[in-house]
Amino acid sequence: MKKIINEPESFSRETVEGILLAHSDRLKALEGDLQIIARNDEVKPQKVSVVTGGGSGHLPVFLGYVGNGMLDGCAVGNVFASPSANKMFNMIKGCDYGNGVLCLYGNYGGDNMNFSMACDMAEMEDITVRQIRVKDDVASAPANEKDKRRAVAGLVYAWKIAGAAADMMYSLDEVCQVTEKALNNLRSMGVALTPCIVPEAGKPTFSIGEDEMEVGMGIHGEPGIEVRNKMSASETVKVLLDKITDDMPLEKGDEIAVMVNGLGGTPLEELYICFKEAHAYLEAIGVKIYSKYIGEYATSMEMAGMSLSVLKLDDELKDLVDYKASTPFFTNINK
Amino acid sequence: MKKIINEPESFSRETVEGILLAHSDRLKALEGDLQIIARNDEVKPQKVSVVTGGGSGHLPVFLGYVGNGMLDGCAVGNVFASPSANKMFNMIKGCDYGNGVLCLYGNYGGDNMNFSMACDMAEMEDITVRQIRVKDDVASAPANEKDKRRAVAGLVYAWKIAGAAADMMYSLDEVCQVTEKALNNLRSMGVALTPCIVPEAGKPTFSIGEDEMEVGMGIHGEPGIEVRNKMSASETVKVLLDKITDDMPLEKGDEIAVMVNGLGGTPLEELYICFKEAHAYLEAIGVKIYSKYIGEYATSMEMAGMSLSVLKLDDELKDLVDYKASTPFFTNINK
Amino acid sequence: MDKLKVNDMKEIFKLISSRMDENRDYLVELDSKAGDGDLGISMSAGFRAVLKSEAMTMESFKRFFMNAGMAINEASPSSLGTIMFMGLLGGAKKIADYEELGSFELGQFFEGWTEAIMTKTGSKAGEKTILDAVLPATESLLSSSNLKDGIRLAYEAAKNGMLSTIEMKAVHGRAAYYQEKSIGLQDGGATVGMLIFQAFNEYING
Amino acid sequence: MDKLKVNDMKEIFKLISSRMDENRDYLVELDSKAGDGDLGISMSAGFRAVLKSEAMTMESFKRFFMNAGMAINEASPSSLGTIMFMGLLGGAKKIADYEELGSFELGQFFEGWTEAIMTKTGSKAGEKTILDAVLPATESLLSSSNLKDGIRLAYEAAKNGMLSTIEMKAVHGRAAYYQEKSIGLQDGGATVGMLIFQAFNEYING
Ligand SMILES: Nc1ncnc2c1ncn2[C@@H]1O[C@H](COP(=O)(O)OP(=O)(O)O)[C@@H](O)[C@H]1O
Ligand SMILES: Nc1ncnc2c1ncn2[C@@H]1O[C@H](COP(=O)(O)OP(=O)(O)O)[C@@H](O)[C@H]1O
Ligand SMILES: [Mg+2]
Ligand SMILES: [Mg+2]
Ligand SMILES: [Mg+2]
Ligand SMILES: [Mg+2]
Repeated sequence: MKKIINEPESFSRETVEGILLAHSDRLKALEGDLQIIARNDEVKPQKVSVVTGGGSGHLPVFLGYVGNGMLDGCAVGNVFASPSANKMFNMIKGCDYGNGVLCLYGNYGGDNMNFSMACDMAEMEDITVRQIRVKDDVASAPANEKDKRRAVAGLVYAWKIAGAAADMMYSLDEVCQVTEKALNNLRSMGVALTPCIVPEAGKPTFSIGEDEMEVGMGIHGEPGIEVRNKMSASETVKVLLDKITDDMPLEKGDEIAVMVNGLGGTPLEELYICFKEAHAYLEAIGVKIYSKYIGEYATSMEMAGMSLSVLKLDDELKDLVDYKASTPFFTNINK
Repeated sequence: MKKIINEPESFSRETVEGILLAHSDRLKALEGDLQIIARNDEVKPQKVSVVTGGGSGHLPVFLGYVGNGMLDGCAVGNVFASPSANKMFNMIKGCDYGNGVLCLYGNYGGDNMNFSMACDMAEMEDITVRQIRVKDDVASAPANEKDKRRAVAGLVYAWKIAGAAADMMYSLDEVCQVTEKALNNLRSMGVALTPCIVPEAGKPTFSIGEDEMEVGMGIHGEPGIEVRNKMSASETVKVLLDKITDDMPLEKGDEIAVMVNGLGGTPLEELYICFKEAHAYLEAIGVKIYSKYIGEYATSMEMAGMSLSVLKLDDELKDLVDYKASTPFFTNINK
Repeated sequence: MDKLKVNDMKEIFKLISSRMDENRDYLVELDSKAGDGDLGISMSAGFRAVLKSEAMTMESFKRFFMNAGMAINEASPSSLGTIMFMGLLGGAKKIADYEELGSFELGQFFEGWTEAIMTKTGSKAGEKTILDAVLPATESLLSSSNLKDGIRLAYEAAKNGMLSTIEMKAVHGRAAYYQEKSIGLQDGGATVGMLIFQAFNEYING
Repeated sequence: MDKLKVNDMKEIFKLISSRMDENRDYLVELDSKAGDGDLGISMSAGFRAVLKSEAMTMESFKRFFMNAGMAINEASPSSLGTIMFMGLLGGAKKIADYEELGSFELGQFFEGWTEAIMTKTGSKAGEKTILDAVLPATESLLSSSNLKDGIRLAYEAAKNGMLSTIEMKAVHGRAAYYQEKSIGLQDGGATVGMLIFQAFNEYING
């Protein structure tokens, strides 16, 4: 196991400790609980709160998006594991500014169950909560079972839109509405080239052949659509965008935000080569790239691989994508 | 070779193509030459120009630091290979605003030779040029042969300081002076856990045993100080900071900027664990972290590993570190 | 033994915890085949957490089960750790004011247990989950006239239910991604269900 | 053949290019042991680039060498590709207005070649570089009375110089990082130097 860590069991805790030492001006642990992270900067009064939660091992997802114009709080689980309902409940309670809390998280079994318990607990304390689950991964279920789809890097766009809307003083209903609209226009898909290692496991829990690529693999190594022989950047991008546009047709003149996301072990150079291919693909069908993110936005530790996300934009979504956001891990100020 | 690329020979070119497609508002290729990158935004008139050059495969180094408050131009070589003297000369010529050009680059054989030829060529055309070589890697030569040391991630601090000074309208002499001062106060060292693969080679040109760590290895796989059994994050940070502070003693009350840099394949989580360890080490000797960068700032494609850089600060250097910089790959605006 | 008091339930949870420890690696193996392989770890940690929690000092079934559920979920917020929380909370509500449980009352508890899970997660019998062990066991408890027989039959039913998952196709959780490939594998969660009734049976009949 | 004209030099560069192609893998191997293994690739590409460059249309030694140097450096901006550029430029300056080269004049050319490199990079004899092949060869040329003998002796000297690098410790370039470990390995750059004189010798002595 080629990792620079201390005790595997303390991986998540020490990660959060490091983050809080580095960014105490922007982030804090609620009541000293390292699994409950909230903004430590000034929050607009009367703002709707947007929160999330999920397992560790995906930085900057999840807690890296807590900050101005994005998320208000995050419950942090162990590697690839949901935080408990109780942690989520305490996080929701701590991030409630009195104008409603949107729990915006990825569609994973454990997270779903815990958030639904946590929301029950919050409602019992008269906190107005809503839940929206992100299901952007087209590879994880066919179109007629859309509700089973998992979340991947599209989470970042969900938070960008909801976070901007909340900061623009949308009401809870309005934040939910525009977030649902964005999710309807959001699709992602990825490929994995190498597995990753959960520190406590000490070795990969799945393997990918030396000349193979897992098309559609989930960020925890969930099986994808198919195992294929290694493809070039141009073929890979075509496979992903074919599948994405099959599911969500794009027309000449459409404007989109596109993310080329590295899963952790893929050099930035390769992501730009993939962006070049995506640009060519989209140009050929007359679709305009209005905004792009190229880099590591949602990872699986050292997994090599890449995912593409496409968000189809209208004027409202353009404004929300453009709206300035700044967290210690993310900003669109220099983009 | 687990890479998402097209033809290995076109790796560098396609990377730059992708970068220019993505960031044409900020970057341009001079006279359409993809090996000569310059700023495409507005540059303060009368400003000194700060430029660099080097091989591909280290993103965001080198061209990722071209932008506001950092570099004015960059000559781009092939993977791990210097650009030619002629490319550098054309880059210098294109980035000369008439107030002098500082060539600020890493101390590597090929780059040194080509920049010295390029500066000869520039002087023949009456361009005022200076050369400063960054030699921050304490592992690459003993203290009595400081001049032989190579550059690693400390390059980023060199550019940050020189770029800020130039943007604050320092004269060429003054930019050189403060840059030399910063370099005297700058030290780095790293460890590598896995090799990386030059696309054209197709397989690693060196190997690191499964339970081993290369202490002090260079970013092209140059041998380091020693091969050691895998160490914990806490031991690793201690080895690096012991060596750095041996070479540049730090005293109680000193204030520093510190960079925890991932070499490409190391998860961000691990970098934060290392930051936590560095914080504890420095706190114990009474040294204050004034500024920190934690992330991938100088990489060797998919190499797993981490480097630490320490820049000892005085008031002037603090101002220059704080000065706002913004490139498509780097900003300190949200830090 | 005709009726279970809260203190009996605490003893039974100790036995369940031992079962989970003993079967830790086996559950990991089952969960690895069509999941992430954490089931043994999370169940072992979850029930150990109950034994160290405030639950063990509670004097009513309601508070015992609520605190036990919270402890399992805190220690193991994985799917099954959370489902246990849901189930224990649901069961606790059903028998909130009972002081002792016979076969029928224990059946009511597991009725509340399974209903809560089905309502909250949308799962039902035949979907290769822990329900396939616990639902038939619940039937046995409800239709038996005494605790000893009820538990014996419930344990039998849970075992058969567990085995019946082998031929089922997974619909929920990570296993669902494996679709047809999940057929032929015994569900880890259903195995946990069986182990729970094994512990009950050992305490009462054994 | 007594004197070399520019056209002879073009033919010799064709032979050098063939030598580099033939020894591509060998040079890669030498450079791999204490370097990055690109030497064969860069020298082969560098001299091929000369053959396709404007150099081949030039009519003076000065312009031929200048353009050849630029072409090598553009195609192969590695250390030795750049050193070749320095050397060719330095040599060109020395014999700028010569129309033909005998042994002594060719010696002067290589004198300019080695001086430029030594001045610009701070290297000298005995440091396990290409200089250790080219410096003794230059001596042979300067002290010979005719081209045939001069080249034959220069080739011998270059070969011996190349072999002498085996026992040297590297001071420059990547090989320097290997310190003591570089002793026992023949320097790739010195091997390139030998191959250049091998090509001269083939052209002149057949
Ligand atoms: N919706 C559901 N209803 C009932 N049981 C479920 C449901 N989803 C999953 N399970 C059970 O949970 C078990 C897996 O638990 P666990 O390993 O904790 O999941 P994960 O590691 O994916 O979070 C499965 O074997 C199954 O019996
Ligand atoms: N300063 C120098 N002076 C003369 N020759 C040198 C010098 N530095 C390196 N060399 C020669 O260059 C050769 C390596 O060239 P090359 O493979 O192109 O280097 P790199 O790949 O490191 O850029 C060495 O074998 C040595 O002969
Ligand atoms: Mg599991
Ligand atoms: Mg799990
Ligand atoms: Mg070399
Ligand atoms: Mg080289």
